[in-house]
Amino acid sequence: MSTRLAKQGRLIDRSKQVTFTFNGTSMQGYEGDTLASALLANDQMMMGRSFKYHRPRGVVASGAEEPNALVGLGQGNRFEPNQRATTTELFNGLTSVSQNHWPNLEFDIGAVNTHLSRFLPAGFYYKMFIHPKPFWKHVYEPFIRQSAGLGKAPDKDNRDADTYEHFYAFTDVLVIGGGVAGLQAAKAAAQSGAKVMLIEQTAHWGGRAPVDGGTIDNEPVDKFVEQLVSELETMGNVTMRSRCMGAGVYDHGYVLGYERLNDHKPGTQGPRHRLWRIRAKQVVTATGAIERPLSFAGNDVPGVMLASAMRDYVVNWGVTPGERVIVATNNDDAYRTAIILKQAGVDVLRVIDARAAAGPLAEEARQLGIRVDPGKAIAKVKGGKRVKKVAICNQEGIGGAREEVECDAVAMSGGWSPVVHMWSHCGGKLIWDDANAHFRPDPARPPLGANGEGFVVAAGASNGPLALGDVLTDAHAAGKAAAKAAGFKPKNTKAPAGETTQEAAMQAVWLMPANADVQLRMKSWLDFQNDVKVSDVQLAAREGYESVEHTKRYTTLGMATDQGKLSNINGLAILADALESEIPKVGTTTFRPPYTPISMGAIGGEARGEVFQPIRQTPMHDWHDENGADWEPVGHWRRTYAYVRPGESVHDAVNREVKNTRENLGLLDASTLGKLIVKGPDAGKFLDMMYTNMMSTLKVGKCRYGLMCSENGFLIDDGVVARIDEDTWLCHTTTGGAERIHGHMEEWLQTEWWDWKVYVANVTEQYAQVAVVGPNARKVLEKLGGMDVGKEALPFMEWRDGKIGDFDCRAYRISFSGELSYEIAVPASQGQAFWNALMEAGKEFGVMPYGTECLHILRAEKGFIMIGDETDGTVIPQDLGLHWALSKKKEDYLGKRAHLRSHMADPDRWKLVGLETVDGSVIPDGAYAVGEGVNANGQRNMIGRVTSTYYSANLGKGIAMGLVKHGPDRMGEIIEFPGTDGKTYKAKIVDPIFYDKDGEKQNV
Amino acid sequence: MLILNCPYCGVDAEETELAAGGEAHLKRFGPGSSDDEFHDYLFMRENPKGVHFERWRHSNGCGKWFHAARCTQTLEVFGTYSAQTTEPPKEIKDAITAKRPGWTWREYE
Amino acid sequence: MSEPISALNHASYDGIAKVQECGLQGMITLRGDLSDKVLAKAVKDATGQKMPGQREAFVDGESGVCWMSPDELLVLVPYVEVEAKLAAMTNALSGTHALAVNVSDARAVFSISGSSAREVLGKLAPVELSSKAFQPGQIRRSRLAQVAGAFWMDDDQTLRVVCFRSAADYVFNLLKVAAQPGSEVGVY
Amino acid sequence: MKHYSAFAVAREALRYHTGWERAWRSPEPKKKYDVIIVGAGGHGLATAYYLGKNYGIQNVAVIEKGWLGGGNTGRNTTIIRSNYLQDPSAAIYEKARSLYEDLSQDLNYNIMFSPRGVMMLAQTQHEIRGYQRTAHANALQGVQTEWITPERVKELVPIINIDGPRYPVLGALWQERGGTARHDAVAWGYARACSAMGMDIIQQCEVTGVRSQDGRVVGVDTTKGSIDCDKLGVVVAGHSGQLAEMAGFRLPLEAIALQALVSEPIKPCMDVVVMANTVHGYMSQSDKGEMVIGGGTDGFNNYTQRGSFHHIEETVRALVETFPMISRLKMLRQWGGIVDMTGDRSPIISKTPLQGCFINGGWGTGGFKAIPGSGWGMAQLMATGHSPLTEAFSLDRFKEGRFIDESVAAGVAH
Repeated sequence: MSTRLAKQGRLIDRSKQVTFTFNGTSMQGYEGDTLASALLANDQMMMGRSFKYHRPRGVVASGAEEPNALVGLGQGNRFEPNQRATTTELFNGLTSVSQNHWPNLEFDIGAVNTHLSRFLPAGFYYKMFIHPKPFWKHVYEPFIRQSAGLGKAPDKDNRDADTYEHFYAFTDVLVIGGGVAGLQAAKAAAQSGAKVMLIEQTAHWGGRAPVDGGTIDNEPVDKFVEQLVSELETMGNVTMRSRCMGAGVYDHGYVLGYERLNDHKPGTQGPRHRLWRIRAKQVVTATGAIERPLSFAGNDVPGVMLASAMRDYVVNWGVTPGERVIVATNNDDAYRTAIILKQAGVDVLRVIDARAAAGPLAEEARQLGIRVDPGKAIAKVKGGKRVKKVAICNQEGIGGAREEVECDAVAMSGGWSPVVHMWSHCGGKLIWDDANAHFRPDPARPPLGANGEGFVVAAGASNGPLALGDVLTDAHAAGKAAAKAAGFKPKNTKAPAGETTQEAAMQAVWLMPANADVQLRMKSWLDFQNDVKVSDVQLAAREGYESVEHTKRYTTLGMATDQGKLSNINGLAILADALESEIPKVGTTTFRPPYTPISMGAIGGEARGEVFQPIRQTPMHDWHDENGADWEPVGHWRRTYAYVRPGESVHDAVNREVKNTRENLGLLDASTLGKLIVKGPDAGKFLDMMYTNMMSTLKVGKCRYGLMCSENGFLIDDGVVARIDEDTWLCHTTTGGAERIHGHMEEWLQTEWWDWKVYVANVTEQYAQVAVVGPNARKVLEKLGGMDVGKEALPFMEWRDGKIGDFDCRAYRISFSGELSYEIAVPASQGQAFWNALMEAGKEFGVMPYGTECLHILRAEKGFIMIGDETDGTVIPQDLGLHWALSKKKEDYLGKRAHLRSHMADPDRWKLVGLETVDGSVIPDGAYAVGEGVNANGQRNMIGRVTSTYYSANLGKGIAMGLVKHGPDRMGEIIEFPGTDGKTYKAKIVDPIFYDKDGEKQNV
Repeated sequence: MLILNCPYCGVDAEETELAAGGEAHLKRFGPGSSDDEFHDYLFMRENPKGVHFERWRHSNGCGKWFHAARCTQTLEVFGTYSAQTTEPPKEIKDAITAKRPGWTWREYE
Repeated sequence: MSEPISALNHASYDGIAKVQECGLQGMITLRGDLSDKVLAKAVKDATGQKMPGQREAFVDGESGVCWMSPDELLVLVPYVEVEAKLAAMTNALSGTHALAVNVSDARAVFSISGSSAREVLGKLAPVELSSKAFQPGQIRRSRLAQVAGAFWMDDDQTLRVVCFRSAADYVFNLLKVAAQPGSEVGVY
Repeated sequence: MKHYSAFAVAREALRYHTGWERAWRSPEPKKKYDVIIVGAGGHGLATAYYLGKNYGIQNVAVIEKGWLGGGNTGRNTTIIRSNYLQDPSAAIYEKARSLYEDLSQDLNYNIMFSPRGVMMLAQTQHEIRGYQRTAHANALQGVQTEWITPERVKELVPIINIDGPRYPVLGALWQERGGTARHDAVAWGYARACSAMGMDIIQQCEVTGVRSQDGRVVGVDTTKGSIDCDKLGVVVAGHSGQLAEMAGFRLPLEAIALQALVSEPIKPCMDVVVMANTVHGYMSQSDKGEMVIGGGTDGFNNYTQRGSFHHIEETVRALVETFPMISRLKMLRQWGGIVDMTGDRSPIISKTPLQGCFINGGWGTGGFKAIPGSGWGMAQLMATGHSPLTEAFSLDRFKEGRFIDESVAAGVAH
């Protein structure tokens, strides 16, 4: 059984007991425990089920690389699936549940897969479930989906109770990893005066060196770490963050740090996670190394664990995973586990060493009375939910002549692989180190930064060296190198001297025993979570999936939540062997961020709820909201679609507004329309290029409707342009067009005609603009008093500055409705007051505010086009009968050349017409008109489409505008629009002006 | 996540302050140009695997357009410079030559 | 004329820093040749400040001038004086190719104050805000999460942030989230 | 070729799967082929397959610089739909979708086409109109789509938040017969079927030059030597520009990075594909249980297969708002691909100025769903000189101003 030891446990505080639950059972642990160590202390070795075969799974590691011990953590709106027990700090009240089983962890129906595993090799689904066709969708896939998937989905109706945030940090040197290498590199860099940031994923500094032993400058490692940490803490140029993982390294020195602020104390004030966006001139990766499992049959049985993890549990948390342990290794390091276990009073039955000879550590073990079996291998681990016994054989051979030994845990070590993720994310390359049988960073091919030079330096074990002394020397040099590359002068200092027992050479062992037969290989796991075995990789190679990427994808090797931290190198080696190639030739799969999974919440940061995206508001926004506004998003703006009164539907409201504006008086908040000031001696010339019409000839005091095309000829905006003085124009744009058109103008001014003397300023938000529309428009303005708004004083398509009532304003006599209409601009800070004044004064004239839908209907009744309705990015002015707005006098304007291309001049282009249904009904939005027959691809031939379609309350019938092939030549013809509702709408082609054809109403 | 130095306001701006504007040093063809010229002007973009000249706007910043010389394969930036020029200045071309001897881009080398 | 009202009418929030909408501030966008002496004099007459260099902000209370781009300044004057100052400036610049326009109502201004003020802004703008990198006398135009903004410092613990008026509500909410209790970062 | 079936798997199980043959051969190139296809991605392999199957042209080599299916075929978010607005797009994508329906049986390789339905959310009035327009057009194009209400959206996707304060869901365009497929399997299945017809798939072989005589293609130079051919098909996505340059012409294409990401696997919670274009995000759940999420494109030319992180951020925040429950899921992996973009964001399938040389590229962000249709049309074009499926996608459309613009209905081309 696994149990708490009486002694040891450098990270736990035995005076502080913590209560938590696992699958509903209440358990005890100590402050400082991880969930994994606490579960082990409670003899809960089995912590989950595997992905494919639902095999029992125990914890195998003690850190971020853990593939098995994944739990659902927390409850309700703080539930989180797939959290690693090994990186979850224990706290009082923690609740956890194991995953991927039904009905429960101990007894799982899905485990039938393990008995069928022989029939479910890698890629079996590509070869099966092909017939009968409907079965994939209805039978096979639902079954596969249900049995896959690991953790439970968070409840669909729960909104995350926590908040998240981002922070932008800037540093000269960023050190990722707070083990002895990271600490030392940070110090070496900081001594140069460089600004240094040091981040560590766990809550503790020092990494695993304090567990592994040895001395640094003749002090115990713990002591050294303590001193170094306090030294760094006093340096003003060093920032240290624990519980902050380096998640990804991106181009130009951009690094993501994932800080888990409250995961160990949920419910505390403040954000749960903070995503650091760090810009570093240089990055030092001091991310350590990860121990590799050994591939032998039954290496997935709960109780089989990495040797280093086992000693972590003993030293850090005072927990032993077993009482009778066998150690299997191909290197000296695992002897440390044997020794530590033995010293802690655990029965270490044997060290099975695949090598013929070991080093001084083996001798030390022997002296403690541990039996060492050189040249041996594990043939098979037996046991279901827990290790029961181990069959031992010779490493050379196929696994015969076995000896069986009863035990309850196995510690395995296949050597160490540097954590090269951060080095690789942004293109750093690797080299194969034969002596240590691992890939390590190739210093000649680092990731390149903005200046074309390397910006990442690997340090310590993540760079290859594994012995304490070498690690410190390497890290010290890395810190100095990074500081130098960041432009600082490193101090001429020496690395501290680390001393550990000398280790003998390791020996690459990719399979135990070396020539294991197929039955053993089918039980030798590479990827514990995804159930990929040695035989699967060999099958992939045999079937031609030879590239490492093919093998990965065919077998799912390394695609689990640990992203192959334990399995990749072992899998590669098996593949290389199967292909009779070499490991470096086979290469690795691509390392992609993040290093371990990071929460979506953290990625989104603060952008949720009311600050998900900006909502732009006009000065009268609150009034609209209080007066029944049915809101419509237009870009980031909110505009009122209609003002709905109690008891009304939105549709009723629209009809009421439409009629009232034509009969009495309507007010529209037009503040969102863009307003650009264009000024300078060349402003007229410039606007002549921007607009299709002539703007330079516009008289001061007058307005002109203008069209804008892109260089590619398509309509992009329209609006009324007013000439303010000799060299100043004010250009109105569509809502949401202000920034776009401002940018468009600046682009041409800055990058093409930079010698033209023109300045542009966006003054959109300086003004609140109100359209005062309807037969009573003039009356209400006259009642408020001030400037003369009479027919002669302010004629149609002119503007004047003056006062309306108390308000300084600019009044434009323009109309988008065909009614008598003024648009009055007042300073935004007085917008609400002005609106109130109009509403008050307008009472006797039947004033009502109206929204965008009413605006649309009024303009459609008049046949005015709307950018975004009649245009969609494929429409040119000629399609809309706007030839009059295309200046023939001008040699050039944006779009003019484009209109000459053959397809744009094609007489078969669809042209704007009015459409009137035969029965008065409303043609559905987006309907197409059909012609005869089908095209070469069997599609119905289409001859036109509706662009705007409304019920006109004024006319009491449906009206529409549309683009129709040869439309203007076909007045009076009836064409058919099949609706998706099954009906066919017959409509007559008519003039698009439905109301007040002579325009008398706006000219009164 | 690029960083480009805006030559107008001097800020080392990260990409979220910037808007990319496509190929630099295009010669505009208007009325009077041939179909081929107009087509190439609008659509035929340089798409090099290597040295590239492009336009950027410091949109969440000083609002100015500028030019950048950049490698599309390594994302190395050779330099940024004024938008008010029809070809890369000599110091930029020299900087590229120092890093990528023998480079060419359109008619420049 | 009725009482002008700023976007959020002096709304405020106390978290790890104090966030406050500052009310109306007179602002003139001035575009022109910044090396022109006539223009420099017009600025000095309006604000009492000399011409700022690249990214400089010379601000004293409600008056000042900020460098916005090589051909643009933001001229700050008391709100009630903006029309008069603008008229004087326009007059002084007649005959010069320049554009001066009142944008006071097109903006919202916030202050963030307290020892964590830099950190609050550091959560929203991709800008180094350590006291070494950013100090009173400088202006930076950047973004505040998803909208454009500019900021300078009144003193070492007070930032002044300008954004578009229509985005005032968004920016205020952002600043509130960034200043929420318990969210101290501890780096600036 | 050994037939794949449950019986075959069972039979092989008894001998520990030692009897499986290679899925495709790995031959050395011959001196000459009738047709050489450059690029063994989905589009290239499908072209070869239909050349053989529909036109009996089986003396074909497919040449691949890296490993087959290793480009965008293996990097996309596997969505299959055909609810496009414009006639030519709807035609080719619907052809592709209908071929996908039978592809597992046709290839005897389970590509796991899963017609689980694709939903495009309308979150503004503008989008409502755009999608209603698409629905009308689709009805006439023979593409089955329908406009559905917010309530129906919620029924189909219980985890969606239809009352988002920012962008409530106002309805959706629903294509019930759209879905997903296993992307790698599409390439592998085609490769296996091509190989079985006797075609040569030559991996790890880079084309270094295109040889021509009197304006007509006669072969290619490769890192495995010169190979002659009568016809050449260039189907290399992000690297089209380089190949065109070798063939002596230019293409209106630019290469940019497109990103995607997946979450950790969770139990099934969403059975359909959801696209939310207003907030720029789309998501589906794979059979493994991962939430597969499509990100945005960078605005600049890029060959790194890495993108800028802020696009991931934009996508994720949009999806957290649309599907609040994913806030506590974790991103497992993000990656990028190089996509080739044309001036109108629609592909080019065309003859080229070099006789006998054909180009298929410019699929931008939407190529996977088109693979069978694209291969079908390209094969027809190469074999007969004309294909109604590909006609509108010719190179000369840019000069004529005859664009195929899908952005008009807000139907971003994912």
